[in-house]
Amino acid sequence: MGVYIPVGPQHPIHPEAILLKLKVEGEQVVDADVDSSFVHRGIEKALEHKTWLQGLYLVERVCGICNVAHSTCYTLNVENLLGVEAPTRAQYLRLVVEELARIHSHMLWLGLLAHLIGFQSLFMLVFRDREKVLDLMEELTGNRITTAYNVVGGVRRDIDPALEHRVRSTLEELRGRVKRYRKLIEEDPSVRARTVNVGILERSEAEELHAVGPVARASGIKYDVRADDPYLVHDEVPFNVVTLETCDAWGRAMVRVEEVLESIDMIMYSLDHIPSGPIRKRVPPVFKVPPGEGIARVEAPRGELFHYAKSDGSERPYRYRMRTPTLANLAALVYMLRRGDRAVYVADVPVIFGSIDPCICCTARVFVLDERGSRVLNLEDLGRSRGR
Amino acid sequence: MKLLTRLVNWGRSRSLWVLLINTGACNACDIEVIAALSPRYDVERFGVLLKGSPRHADVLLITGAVTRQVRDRLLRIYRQMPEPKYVVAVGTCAVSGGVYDRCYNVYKGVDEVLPVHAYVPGCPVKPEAVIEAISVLRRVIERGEFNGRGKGG
Amino acid sequence: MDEERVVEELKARLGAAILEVKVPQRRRVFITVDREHYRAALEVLREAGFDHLVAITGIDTGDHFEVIAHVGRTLVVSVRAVVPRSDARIPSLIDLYKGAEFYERETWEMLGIVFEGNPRLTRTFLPENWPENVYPLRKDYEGG
Amino acid sequence: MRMLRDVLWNLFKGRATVMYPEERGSPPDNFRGRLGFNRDECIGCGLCHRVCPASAIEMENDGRGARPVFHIERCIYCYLCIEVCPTKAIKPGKEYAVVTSRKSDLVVR
Repeated sequence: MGVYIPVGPQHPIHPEAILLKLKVEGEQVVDADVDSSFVHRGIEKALEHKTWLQGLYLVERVCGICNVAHSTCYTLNVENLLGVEAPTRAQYLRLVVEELARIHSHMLWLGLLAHLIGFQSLFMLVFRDREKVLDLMEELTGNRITTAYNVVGGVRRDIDPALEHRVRSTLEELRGRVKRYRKLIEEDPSVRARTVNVGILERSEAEELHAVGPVARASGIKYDVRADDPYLVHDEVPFNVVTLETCDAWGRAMVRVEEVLESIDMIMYSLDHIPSGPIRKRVPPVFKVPPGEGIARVEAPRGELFHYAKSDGSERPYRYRMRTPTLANLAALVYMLRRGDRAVYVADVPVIFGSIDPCICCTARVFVLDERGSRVLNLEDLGRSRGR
Repeated sequence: MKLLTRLVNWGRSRSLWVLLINTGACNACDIEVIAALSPRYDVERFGVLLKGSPRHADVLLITGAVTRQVRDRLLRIYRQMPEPKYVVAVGTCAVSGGVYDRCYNVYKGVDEVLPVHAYVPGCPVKPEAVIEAISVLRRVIERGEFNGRGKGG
Repeated sequence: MDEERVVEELKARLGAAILEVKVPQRRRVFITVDREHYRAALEVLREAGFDHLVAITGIDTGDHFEVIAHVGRTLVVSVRAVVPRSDARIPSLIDLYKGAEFYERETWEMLGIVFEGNPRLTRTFLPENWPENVYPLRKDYEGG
Repeated sequence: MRMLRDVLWNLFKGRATVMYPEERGSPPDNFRGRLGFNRDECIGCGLCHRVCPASAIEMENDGRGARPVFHIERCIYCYLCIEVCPTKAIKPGKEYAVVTSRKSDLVVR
């Protein structure tokens, strides 16, 4: 006989509306379930009402944090269907912004991890350093978060030498800070105590559940869309796919921190090798896309992002489908919480939950929760039953 | 008596505890509100504390167009807050639905569900705008508007 | 494995069941099969090492539905099956690809295509007060 | 010991906080803020109305012809309208901290 604890939809550990249903016996989790229908908006249907160009701005707002990945994927897909290719300089610039967004996302995540394990000073330090990346984003694209940088046919703004210099010096400074955080995660006893051997996902399990991104890479799967299915100029810019075999939350933290360093190197390399030339091919604001279908994949900060587009020759998409990385990883999350062979304690749930870097707003557009007909108490019910 | 009311309003305006709730936003406004709490902007200078429970909060910061599923939960959270309570719609989609205007599962803005005291448009809002919203709210409370029961109950 | 080898392998194993093959660009293969050979095609691919299910897409083309399973890591093979509107059923992939559960349930909820063999086809993703037998991604749904 | 080093380093680093309402830094040149509109330069082509992803632009007849009305409460700051405007009548702006208690304040004509 277990007790159900609802975590969410409004809960201090995570600002996003998600309901984690945990069945516990004592301190131990015996069953878990996720309900993320609270942020379902119906974007896939709405895209069918927008023109291809308007759709880009809606796709960007599927998720604020991975907006660059979404817009890159969308523009690649539409350019493929149109038979247009962005100029090489634009592709390099897209890569720079994509990697900046990855640095931002991973640092945000590191701050949230520190917050989840109660390490407030690390949270504050990481968030202070994250602002530098946001400043660069603002100068480069015009907005701190929702960039609107990619357009069909190229990018909006060019980078000038002064800005390039600022990008370099800021990233150089950031590299030192991130190395410091890496050391801290490696050595600090309080971080290790909360993350080592928490949220185990073995390699075979990760493969079976189709885990993607840092979750898969921390379980030893060398899978990165940037290396396996190169888009933009990823086949020209060298980088290492970071993998670890620890299969736990600590490993996921390390993979992300290492990826920040890799991203910094990639941006530096891109700035060194960026060719001059145009940044944009002009595409009229309302255009028709020839009939056909296509898929595009990019490596978002959270893992593989997949878009499918079908056009019937009109100026609006016939069908647009998105599969976000968190949806692929939620199966792994539920498995990690439910696993019977290892004790999972309630106190570890936030860390396990956080370790997949959940992005519910991405997912809820498509996610289906599974509910097994048992009555679930909500916060108010719990308060009431205590009162009686 | 009047002096006492003014004193109470003065105190209230200097310790606004906020509750952040995402009602279907894209996360961008959420992280900007969190950024407002981070060292660079530090809204705690104004006595603002981010709270985890509606029962401790005076101000409800709502990000995101309200989805159908979250509407009833939002009303429940609102009812749990003690009087006087204030609602701030953060971000364009909380103000009016914004770019989600053709989505079948959203209401067009928070004010279809709750009375709103301050609108902060922006996509996403900058942390400065969050601070601006707090200071606007402070001025309003100090002047004694929206006293007692929240606007529209 | 490159595009041609995959297509050859599939043709050798399935023969005339493959209705259409398209290779629109590098590392992308689209094949169309009838509903009866949908599972068989994916079994062949699974054996050939395509162990990563990327996504399942459902489309309403107006007179029939299409279900597309995208598999593969480097090379993505998209297997399309045509499902008639009057009899919207298709076998589930859940025993081949464990992660198929969520994608199939989404397709069921959005388009009303029943995946036979998926044990948990329950309404969970749309709001609780969503009306029965209304599927938002069907073309006859006029919402939004 | 290492902690002490961090404490000292942070002590002499200066504050990270921007004292916002008193200290207002100006946003970079590229920044996308609340847009402005010059009615005299507008030729009423309606292109901005057609491209706006958030349907934030309505066309209204003011006697001289159809002219756009910008609803900032729906604007997502994508600047698509500025990009397509043939006469550059829509101006980029830098105002970013807009707060109001009435939605009707948010209309640019």
